[in-house]
Formats: sequence, C-alpha cells, structure tokens
Amino acid sequence: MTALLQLKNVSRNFGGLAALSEVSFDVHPGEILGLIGPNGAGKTTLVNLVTGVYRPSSGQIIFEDKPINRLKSYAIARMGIARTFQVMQPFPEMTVVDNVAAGALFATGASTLEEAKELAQVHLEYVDLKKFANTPAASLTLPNRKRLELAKSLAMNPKLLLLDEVMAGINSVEIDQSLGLIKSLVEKGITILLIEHIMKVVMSVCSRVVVLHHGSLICEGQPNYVTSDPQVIKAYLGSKFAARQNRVSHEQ
Amino acid sequence: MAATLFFQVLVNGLVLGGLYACIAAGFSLVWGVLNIINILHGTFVVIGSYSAYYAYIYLGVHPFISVVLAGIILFIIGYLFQRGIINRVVAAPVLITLSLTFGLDLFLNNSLLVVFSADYLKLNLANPLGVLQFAGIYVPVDRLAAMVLALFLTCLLYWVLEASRIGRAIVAVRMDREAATLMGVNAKHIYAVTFGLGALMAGSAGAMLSVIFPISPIVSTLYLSKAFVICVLGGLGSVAGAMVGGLVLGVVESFGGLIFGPEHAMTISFCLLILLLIFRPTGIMGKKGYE
Amino acid sequence: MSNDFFRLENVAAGYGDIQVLWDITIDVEPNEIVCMVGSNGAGKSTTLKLISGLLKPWSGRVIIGGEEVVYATPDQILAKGVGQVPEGRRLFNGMSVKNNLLMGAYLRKDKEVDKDLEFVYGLFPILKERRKQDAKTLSGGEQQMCAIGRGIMSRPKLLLIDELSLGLAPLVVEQLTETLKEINKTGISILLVEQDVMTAFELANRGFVLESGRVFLKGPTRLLADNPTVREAYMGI
Amino acid sequence: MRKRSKISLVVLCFFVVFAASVFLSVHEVWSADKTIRIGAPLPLTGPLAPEGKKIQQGYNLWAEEVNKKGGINVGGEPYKVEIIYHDYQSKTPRAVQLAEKLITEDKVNFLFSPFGSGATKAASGVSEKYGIPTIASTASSVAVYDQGYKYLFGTFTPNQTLTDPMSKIVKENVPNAKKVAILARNDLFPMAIANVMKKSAEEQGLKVVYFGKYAIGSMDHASALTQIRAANPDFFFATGYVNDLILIRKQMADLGVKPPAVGMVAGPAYKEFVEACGPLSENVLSASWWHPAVRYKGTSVFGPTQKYNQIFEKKYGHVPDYGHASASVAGVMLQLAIEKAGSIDPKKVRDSLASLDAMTFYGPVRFGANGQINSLKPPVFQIQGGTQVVIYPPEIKESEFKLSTK
Amino acid sequence: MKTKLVGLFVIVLLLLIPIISNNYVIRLATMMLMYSVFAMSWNFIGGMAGYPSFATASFFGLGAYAGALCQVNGVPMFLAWVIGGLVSAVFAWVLGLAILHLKGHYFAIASLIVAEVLREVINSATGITGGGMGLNIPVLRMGVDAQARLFYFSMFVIALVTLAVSAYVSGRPLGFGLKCIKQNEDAAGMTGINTTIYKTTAFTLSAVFTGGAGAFYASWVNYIDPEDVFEILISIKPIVMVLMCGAGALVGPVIGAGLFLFLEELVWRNFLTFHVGMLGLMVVFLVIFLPTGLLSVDYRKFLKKVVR
Repeated sequence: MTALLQLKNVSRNFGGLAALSEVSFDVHPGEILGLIGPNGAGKTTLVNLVTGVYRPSSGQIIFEDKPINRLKSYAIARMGIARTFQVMQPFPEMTVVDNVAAGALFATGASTLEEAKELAQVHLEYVDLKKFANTPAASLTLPNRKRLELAKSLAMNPKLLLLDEVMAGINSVEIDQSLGLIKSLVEKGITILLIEHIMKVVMSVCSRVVVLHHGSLICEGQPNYVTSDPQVIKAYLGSKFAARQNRVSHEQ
Repeated sequence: MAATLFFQVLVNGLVLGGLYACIAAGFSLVWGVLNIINILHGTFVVIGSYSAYYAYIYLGVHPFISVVLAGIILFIIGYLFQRGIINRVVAAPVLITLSLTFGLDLFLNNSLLVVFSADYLKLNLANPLGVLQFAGIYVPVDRLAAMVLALFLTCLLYWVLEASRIGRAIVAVRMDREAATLMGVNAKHIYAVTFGLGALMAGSAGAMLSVIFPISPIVSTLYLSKAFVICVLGGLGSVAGAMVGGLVLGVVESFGGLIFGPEHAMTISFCLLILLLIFRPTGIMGKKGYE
Repeated sequence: MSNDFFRLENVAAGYGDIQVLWDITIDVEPNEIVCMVGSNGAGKSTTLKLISGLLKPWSGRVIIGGEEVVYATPDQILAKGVGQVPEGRRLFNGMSVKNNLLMGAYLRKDKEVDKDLEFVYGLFPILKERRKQDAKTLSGGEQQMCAIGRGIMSRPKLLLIDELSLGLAPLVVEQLTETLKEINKTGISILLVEQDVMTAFELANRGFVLESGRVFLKGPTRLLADNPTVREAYMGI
Repeated sequence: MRKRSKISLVVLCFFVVFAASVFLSVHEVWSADKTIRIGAPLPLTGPLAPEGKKIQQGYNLWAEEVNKKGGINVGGEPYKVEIIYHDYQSKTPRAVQLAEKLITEDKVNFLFSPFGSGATKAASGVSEKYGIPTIASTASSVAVYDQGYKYLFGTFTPNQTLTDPMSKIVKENVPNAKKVAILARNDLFPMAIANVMKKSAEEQGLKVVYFGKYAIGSMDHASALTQIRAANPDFFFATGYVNDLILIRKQMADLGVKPPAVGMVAGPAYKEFVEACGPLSENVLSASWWHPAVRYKGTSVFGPTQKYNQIFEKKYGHVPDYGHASASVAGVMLQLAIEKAGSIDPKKVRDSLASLDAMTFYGPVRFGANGQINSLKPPVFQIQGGTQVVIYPPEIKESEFKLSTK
Repeated sequence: MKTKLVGLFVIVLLLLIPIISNNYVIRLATMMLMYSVFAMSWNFIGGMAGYPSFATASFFGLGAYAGALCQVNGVPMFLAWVIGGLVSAVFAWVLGLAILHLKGHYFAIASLIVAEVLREVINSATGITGGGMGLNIPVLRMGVDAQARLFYFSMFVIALVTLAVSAYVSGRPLGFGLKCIKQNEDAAGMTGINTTIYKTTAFTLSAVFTGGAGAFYASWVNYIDPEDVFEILISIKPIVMVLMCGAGALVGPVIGAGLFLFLEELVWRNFLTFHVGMLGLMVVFLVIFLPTGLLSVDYRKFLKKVVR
C-alpha cells in the first residue's frame, strides 16, 4: 500500500463537454499534494468526483486499495475523506458548534448528539473558534468560516483532507496563520490534497504539485520543477508571473 | 379503416396539443423568469374568454381579433398584480410565492363567480368556420385556426425573448437580477412586464378557446392543471418546451384515450409526467429555450 | 482636491444597523486608472455597491460629472456614465455572447451600438468568434473579457472593475491588464478594485488602500508599493 | 423580541376585525321569531356551483311566495320561513359536516339535502341520527332511499323512469335502430344514468356497440367520438353535466358524428345548453323529472304549473327547468306536510310526509315506502326550434320526435 | 417552563372541549386536530428536511381508501386506521426513493402530481373503489353524542402520538441530520449523512400519520370520493398552517392549524358566496404582511435579498 488515493484514467463529461479527461495521479500517505490550474481546469470537478458528488464517466478512483467511484458521498465520508468548500459554508443557519458536531456525529459515529457536541468543542478549541460556538455559522467573518470548515472536516477524523481554495479571499497575514495550521495537520497524520490558486501557498507547503489544464494533467513534480516547466508557464503562469515569482523567491 | 382511425386520432391529438401549448406558454414564461408558479394562470385564461365572449356579443368583434384585446386587458391586470402585490415576495422561496398566487387566485376566481355566475357560456359564431374533410379525416377549422394562431403567438413570444431589447432584459433579470440592475435594468418593471406577458398569453389563449370550450370561472383549474403538466413535460421555463410539451400531451391523451379508454387518458399523461420527472427532470426539451 | 469628475466625499454606509464604511473619500480624474485594494471585508465591495446605486450612503456626498448624486438608482448612475464589471463576471448564462454585450447597451437608444460592438470585438477577437455561443461555455478568461466588453458597451466615462484577477490564471490576468490600458487610452477612466495588490499596482497610477472600512493609505502606486506596511500586509514580502 | 410583539399586535388586530364581523352576523339570527328554520347545504362554489345556484333559486322562490302570503299555517298560527344556506364548496364530506352544523348549531327544524345522490346519501345519515325530516330535491338513485332511513324523502323517481321511455322512443322512431353508443362521465349520477340506459336499450333489443367513460374534468372527447363514429350507432347517448355535454355536442359536429338520434342527460334541460350549443342543440333528445310544458292543477302556494312558470319568470327573467322546480316543490311538500300535521314537531311532520297525497305544479306527490316519490311520470323532450318541446308522455306532448339531421 | 405551562393549558382545553360543547364544535375541533396532524406530518419533510412536499393529499387519500376498503371488507375500525397508515407509509417509502432526488420546484411538482395520478387511478378502478361514485363506509351503531366524542378522542390520541414522534425525532441524530440536509444537502452527504435514507425516512414519517388520519376520516364521515380525499387544498393548507407559526417550533404546526381553521370558519360563516375569496385574501394578507410568521423557512435569506 503505497498510495492512499489513486486516480486511474479518470474522465468526467457534462453533456458533451469534457470536464476531466484521463487524469491519473497518486496521493501518498502523509504528504501535502498541491493541485493547481486555471479556473475551469477541472479542479473542483475532481474534488466532487473523489467525494462522490459525481461519478466518473470512466476510470477508477481507489482509496486504501478499495474502489470508491461507485460509492455515495456519505459512504466515502465515513471511509475517511473529508473536504472543505470553496465559497459557501455548509450549514449557514446552524450554530458553529452544530456544524462541527455534524461532522463528528455522522462520519465517525459518535453515538449520541451530546457526545458529538462535546467532541465538537474540542475541535473548535483547536482552530480557536470556541468563543463563537453558539453563533450561527453565517455570521462568521470569512477567515473564521475557513477555520470552521477546517474544524468540521477534522471532526470527521479524516485520513485524507481535500482543501478546496481555503486561502482564497484572505490576506497574507491570515494566510501565514493558516499555513501553520495546515502543517500541524500533517503532523497529526492527515494526508492533504490542497487545491489552490495562490502560488505562494503552494510553493511553501506542498511536497509535490500536479497541474491541471483544460481537464488534463499537464505536469507533476516538485514545486520548483513545476513552476519552471515551460508548458505550465505557457498555459498557466505567464512569463511575467514566472519572472516575478523568481524575483520573490530571490528576495526571500 | 385502421389507417383512417390512426390519422384521425393523430390529427385530433395535434390540434388539441396546439391549443394546450398556447395555454402553457405564458405559464411557462412566468415560471421560468420569475420562478413563480402562477396559480392565477387558469383564471387569467377564463378572463380572456369572457373578454372575447362579451366583445363578440356586444361589439360583434370576432374572437380571433379579440385575441389582441384580451391580451391587452390581461397584460394590464398581470402587470398591476405583479407590481402591486407579487413583487413583494418575488425572491422568496417557492412555498411562499405559491401560497400567495394561490390566495390571489381564490380571491380573483371567487370574484368572477360572483360577477359572471357559474353558468356555462359558449361563444357561437354567426358564421361557423365549418369542418375540413379529406380522406375520411375531419379537421374542425375553428380548432385548426386557433391552433395556428396559438402557435404563431408562441413563436412571437419566443422571438421577443430572443431578439428584442425587452426580451434580453427579461432573460438577463432571470439569470442574474443584480447584474441586470447594474446594466440599468429596472428589475421590478421587468418582472411586472414578464408577468404581464404571461397574463397576456393567458388572455389571448382564453380568447381563442372561447369558440371551443364552454366558459365559466369553474374551468380555470382545468386550464391550470394542463399548463402545469405541459410545462413539466416540455421543461420548466422554456417557451419552445411549452410548445413541444403541449403537442406531446395532446397526442398522448388522444392515443391513450383510444387505446385504454377515455377515462384513462389523463391518468396516462400524469404517469408519463411522473416517469419523466423521475428520469429526466429537465423535461423533453431540457433547459433550452431561453434558459 | 476639487476633482468633480468622480468623487466620494466623507461617505459612511452599511447594512441595517451595521456600519461598514466610515468617512471614505476617494476620487478619480478623467483618463486615469485608479485602484482600490484591501483585504476581504475591508469594505471594497460595499463601496462599489454604493457607487453603483445599489446601496444608499448614510452620510457624505457622491459627485459624478460635477453633480452631486442624491439617491440615484443604478440606471441613473449608469446614465451618468459610470459602468461596472461586477465581481465574478456575472454574465447572463443562457444568453449568447453578443446578447450579453448588448445588455451592456441596454439603456442606450442611439444608433452607434453596432459600432461599439465592433470596437469590443476588435479588443477581444475571440468574442467575435464566439458571439453566438452561450456565455456560460466560455472559459474564465473569455468570460472576464465578455464582462469587460459588456461594461464598455454602455459608453461609460468611468468603468468600475471589481476583482479583475479573481479565479483567473496569471497569464490571463496579464493579457487583460494590457487590454485595460488600451481601453483607458480611448478616454475611459478606470477604478479597479483588487485583492491581488501586485496586479493592481502594476496597472494603476494611483491607489487607495482600504482597511476596516476606512481609507488607510493613498497615493501613487509606486510609492505605495514601497510602503513597508503594504509590503508586509498585502504583498507578503 | 421586538419583532415578536409586533406580530402579535397585527394578529390581534386581525382577530378583532373578525370577531366584530361575527357579532354582526349573530345579530341577524336574533331578530327572527316565530319562524320555521330550514337548513340547506348547497354547492355554491366549486364545480357544482351552477347546479347549486339553481337549487337555491328554487328554494328562495318558494320561501318568498310563502312569506308573501303570511307564512305557513301551523295549527292556526302563521310561521315565517327562513332558509339557512351554507356553501359546501362541492365537497361531499363538507356537506355532511354542514348537515350536522345546521342541526346542532343553527337549530334548524328541517333540512333540504345537498346536491345529487352521492352527497344526499352521505348527509342523510346525519339527519337520520338526529331525526330531522329531510327532503332531497336532486337525488334519483334508488340506493339513496334503500338505506332503511325514515326521515328522508325525495322528489325524483328512479333513473330508469327516464331512460326507459327514451330508448322506447328511439326504437319506435328510428328506422332499423339496432346499435347504441353510450358515453358517460365517470361520476355518480352520470354513471348511474348510463348504466340504466344500457339496460333500457338492451330491453328494447338495441345492441350496445360502445360504452365509454370519460374522466371528470376531461377537456377533449375526440378519441371517444372518433371510435363512436367508426361504430356508426343509430342512437348516441351521452351523460354528464352541462359543460361536458356542450363540449361533446360541439365535438360531435367537428368530427362528423351524425347518428339519427342523439340523447343527452342532464344538459339539454337547461337553457345554458341550448344557448351555448346554438343550432347544434337541435333535435337533441333528453328527459327530466319535470318540464315547464307539463300541466298540473296544483293546489299549493304556486297553484297550477303555468302559474309557477309565470312567478318564476317574473322573478328570474327566464323559464324554470326541472332543477328549479324540484327545489321549489321540496318546499311545497314540506309546507303541505306541516300544515297537515298542524305542528312542527319533526316526528309528526315526518309521518305527515310519509302519508302525503297531494297535487302540485310539479305533479302528484306520493312517496313510496322508501321515501322516494312514486307518483310521477317524467317527461321526455327534444330540442326543436331552439326550445325544449315535450314528446312524451302522450297526454302532454307538444310535438313529434324528429330525427337528427346535423 | 413557560412553554410547558402553555402546552399543559392547551391540552386541558382540548380535553374540556367535548364536555362543554355541542357536536358541531366537537366536529370542528376534531377537524382541527386532524389538520394539526397533517401540519406536523408535513413538518417532517417540509420543515425539517426543507423539501417542499405537496404529497399530503396523496398520503391522506391513499390512507382513506385503504382504511375504507378494509372496513368495507369487515376489518375492525381501529385496525383499519393502522392499515391505512401503513399503506401510506409503504407508498411514501417507495415514492420517496423515486422522487426525493429531485430538488425545489421539480420535487414540488412531482409530489403534487402524485395525488392527481392516484385520484385518476382510484377513479377508474370502479370495480374496487366505486370510482367517481364514491365509497360508503359502514356506520357505527352508537349514539350521536358518543360517536362524536369517540372520534374526537381518537383523533386527539393520533395527534398526541404525532407530536411525541416529532419531539423525539427532532432531538435525535435523525432530526439533526435532516436539519443539515435542509441547509445543504451535498455537504450533508459529504459529512457522512446517508441523505437518501434520511430523506426517505422523513417522507415516510410524514405519510404514516397522514395516512392513519385518512383512514380515520373515512370512518368518521362514512363516505369518501376521489375528488374529495385527493383535493389539492389538503396539500396546501397544512403548509400555510406551518408557515403561519414558523416551521421550526414543534407545537407551531398545531397552533397554526388551530388559527387557520378558526379564521377559515369565521370567514366562511360571514360570507356565504364569497368566503373562498375572503380566504384567499386572508392568505395573501398573511404572506404579504406577516412574513415574520413565515420566518423560519428562509427568512434570513429572504431579507438579504430584499435588502440587496
């Protein structure tokens, strides 16, 4: 068992449009794998396929040596795959603690609601949201919502965590805080698939990066290797950005 | 003989379907653009029929000309209803908008009942249009004419939505109200215009149907339920879908009645509808049309 | 400081009981590109809503084209020459690219709409190619082009652009900034609201930095770029 | 919390307004004294509204006439008549509920049944429980009367008294009549009539070549009519309510269904049918329990039939049909029974009704042991020259049967 | 504490009704309890899971016919009610599996159309159900007053059971999971909730008591016909009742049912031929001017849209 999650020639079509075609890569236990690519490249589709929202049109998704591409999302969640959401918060009108409790209750099988809520408190403590426990999730500020997302996912006690643009829309200082949090998760033994736009984040935490473009995988490797790949620069980064990126890394 | 029967039933179905299509087009428009299931629609059709009836009795206006008159009357009624009342809940969830139009319909329909009484009227043309007959197949000209007119109106509506400035605004508001507002569109006005157009289609349909079906406030629910079924058959909020849905329903009812007996005609179409909903919720036409 | 082309003067605003903006003063001169940056929740989008008439100011003045605007609706603002490219493009799905562009000219009754359409096609040839396609089938970058095209179809004197780079590949952003400069050369002022400070500073000559609903810093972008606070808080350097 | 109190305030206002309106309505009830109160649950809204309105006109005409003449004479003392109407929205269970309300809350002395056999059957259980004499003015089905109830009396003879003479007339008048087609609304009364018509026709040696039902609310009969055209019957019989029959007649013409004899129940008895069908209504055959052309020397409040027609026409501006007349005669029956009993005691009035033997504008009134009238010979009529003319029974017939041409 | 007192007061009041009122008022009160059962039942799927179900009439009519046919064939009355409930429940389970994957309007329509189909089917199955001629249920051989009270108390018990089940469910993982599904179904699935089973269970719960009440109704009025028991208003009224008092509260549906039927009765008493219209105005009034009564449906979202 080398790979935790394996994608084998996964394709997905919507109507006549191919959102993903023949994508294959592995996620190894204990790593942070970055997934980058322009908008519309199929990143979120890929997450939806792994979490069972959609089924692949063809190909196989294997988690811990078991194919999961025909399972429903609740079953996949119970196997230990959790995700965060790009924009919305899952249960906006429920309190923060209830949001987290939902993760604890249904995915890990806390036997009662009370037990789940107690567990939720622990996770809220971890992401520093305890003071908001009884406010509705919708009233949180954006960075706090992202934390809530994280707490909820953690409450599910996942083996693999899919972080879908958790950094979008928060400023640099906050990003730095979040990076710390993410690194601490890996120490807890959680494997992470990080979907991001912000190159800085990808460069600083990921051990490997895969690049999607128009639904196909165009590059895979170490962060520095990927950013210098001519195909990636042409399709995604742009020459100017690449130059800037180099400049920034030099300054640092 | 069998072939004659088959074609007669097919023609019956198509002609009926054409009439159904025109009942449904406005309903579909309002549903698609405003996201409102307009329970008032059936009553609007009936008002259209009454307009045509009295225009013929007192002014001698042919009902096919009253189509315009009834349309205008209903447009005004629809515009005012939307602007004055329904706009207040236009963005609310389906249960609320539905309750509102339901309440309005109870009120409006009961008012009609008080004003016009429940007695059935029917418009009898002084010069009936007669029946076309070829190869043993009968086609009533009034139905045919009404159907052609209905399809013409439906196409006109389709064209308005596709190619006119106001049509673009309607579609834009439907897709993204705020963005449309930023383009300078007055969303409230457009909503009211859309609702008015829906009512206009209902009124025109009513005027055409006045030569075919008996008129009474009571029949409004029949029209409404037809519109409903057709709308789902064709795909929500699509004018083209309403046309296809109407024709399909007409043919299905015709053949269903022939094969399983007339009392089952409606059951069959409802079953078809449920199956369609389960397996292809977007309707026959999918989300084409103006969505 | 008496620029009457476009100015917000000591504006305060908010939603319900919650105040979001305090004492905002921002101005744009003719033919200028100005940027407004700040982190999420700093009040950028609220400011834009206020300018476009979706939100009424609690106090302060909004001046457009030398006139004070009091309680104007979005269509009146648009008629005064302030167009907008909203955050996230907000194209009308299900409508063709051409019809999307024509929606930008919704308020115009003049005969030159077709000419402007050609102008937009000239700026973004890909849009001409895809003019009959449903807008939702466009890629992210093409959508942003269409949104910008739609914005200039109203013939604005000032174009507000909300989050130009959001969700776009760096390469595409680079192309778009070039086009914006071109558009600016035709005499349209631009107020760019951006989260990506680097992109914003590269394009604009003046900038305002918003923080917690207040103007925190302002000045020429090359000076702002060297400001240590900005560098640390927004550029991550 | 502030919001909460605002809601309750609005709700409160709402209630006050309604409470006030209730008080106003209660006031009306107080003002009446020395009255006989009769409850009448009617379908004033919903699909049966046209029928309900007719019945109401008939009742009102009777109450007005009686009160104009000083009321009902109960053992020498005049009692005014008051009819308490409730709308049951064409929903049978609601009618049952209202029967109970009228008896327990409104304290009515007598009851007029709801419309039609189904609702009458359902509601008769209630009046039987409370022992309130009830007159059914629109129920013909024998099943209604065969429940063993003692307090229910009806103005309609059984259905086959309509269909027997009709099929006989067809058999006698249509040359080589062999085939009959029947199309019926899938509803209590129309189905019952269609079923007895099938029997009557078969008794006359006619073969039923088509027997179809159509759903309530059907908007198209083309399939059935196409098949009927193919079956080529000598007699086509359709049942339903006015709107159904108008549509069927119209579509018959559209699809070239032209049998020599066309019979319909219960539309052609109504003026709306003739008006709505125009020339197409010509020569349509029908039957009903009463017709304005009948001539009976009634002794009751309305006098002879001609007088009734006159009074009715003066008030409503058109000729009465059997629905109106049946409702009016229901009142007359009650009046006669009360006057004979000299009391408004329900038991006494019930006995008096059971033994009633009188002549009215509607015809002779005698009830069978089950409470259904058995003294009538319903007229068969045909629409000729735009009006209904009686062609049977021979003693009152105005014209001969004519074959359909259209 | 306060709510408990109010609850107790209401229960005592309800128990007093048969002692202090005449048969008609008891009938009304029975009707009120029946509608509160509908409203509470609807709340499982409509309020808790947020699915705009218009299936109440289907469940009710099916239960009514199942119960009536049982009774006609000699099954004892109370057993017939249980069977009525079970038949509706089984139907709801199967139907739920078929249509609960639909969202929003689509689900609303599908659930609405089912009643039409059932009505047509029962209408045309003349041999078994009497079709349009309706079905007569054997009358109970007992006194008028005793009968009224028997039915009243039976309905009271059914309502109490429904309330108890509602209370039980809302405090368990099932209720919690439904709440999650209402907020965001996809996310609920990814949180580990078996959404299909949860939704279908809620749908079934909403059918079982409605079906039982349907069978009860058949015994109570002794006559049913398809037009009547599959009437669309049966689907719509409970929704209005729940909306009146907010979908969240447990006793909300009960109060809503009482309030609505009370208003309906008032209108009906005061306007002979225009009461339907007045009822319509009342609904319009409620929706437009009392949106706060509708608050727990989606009030916040609604307000937000208005502000924008």
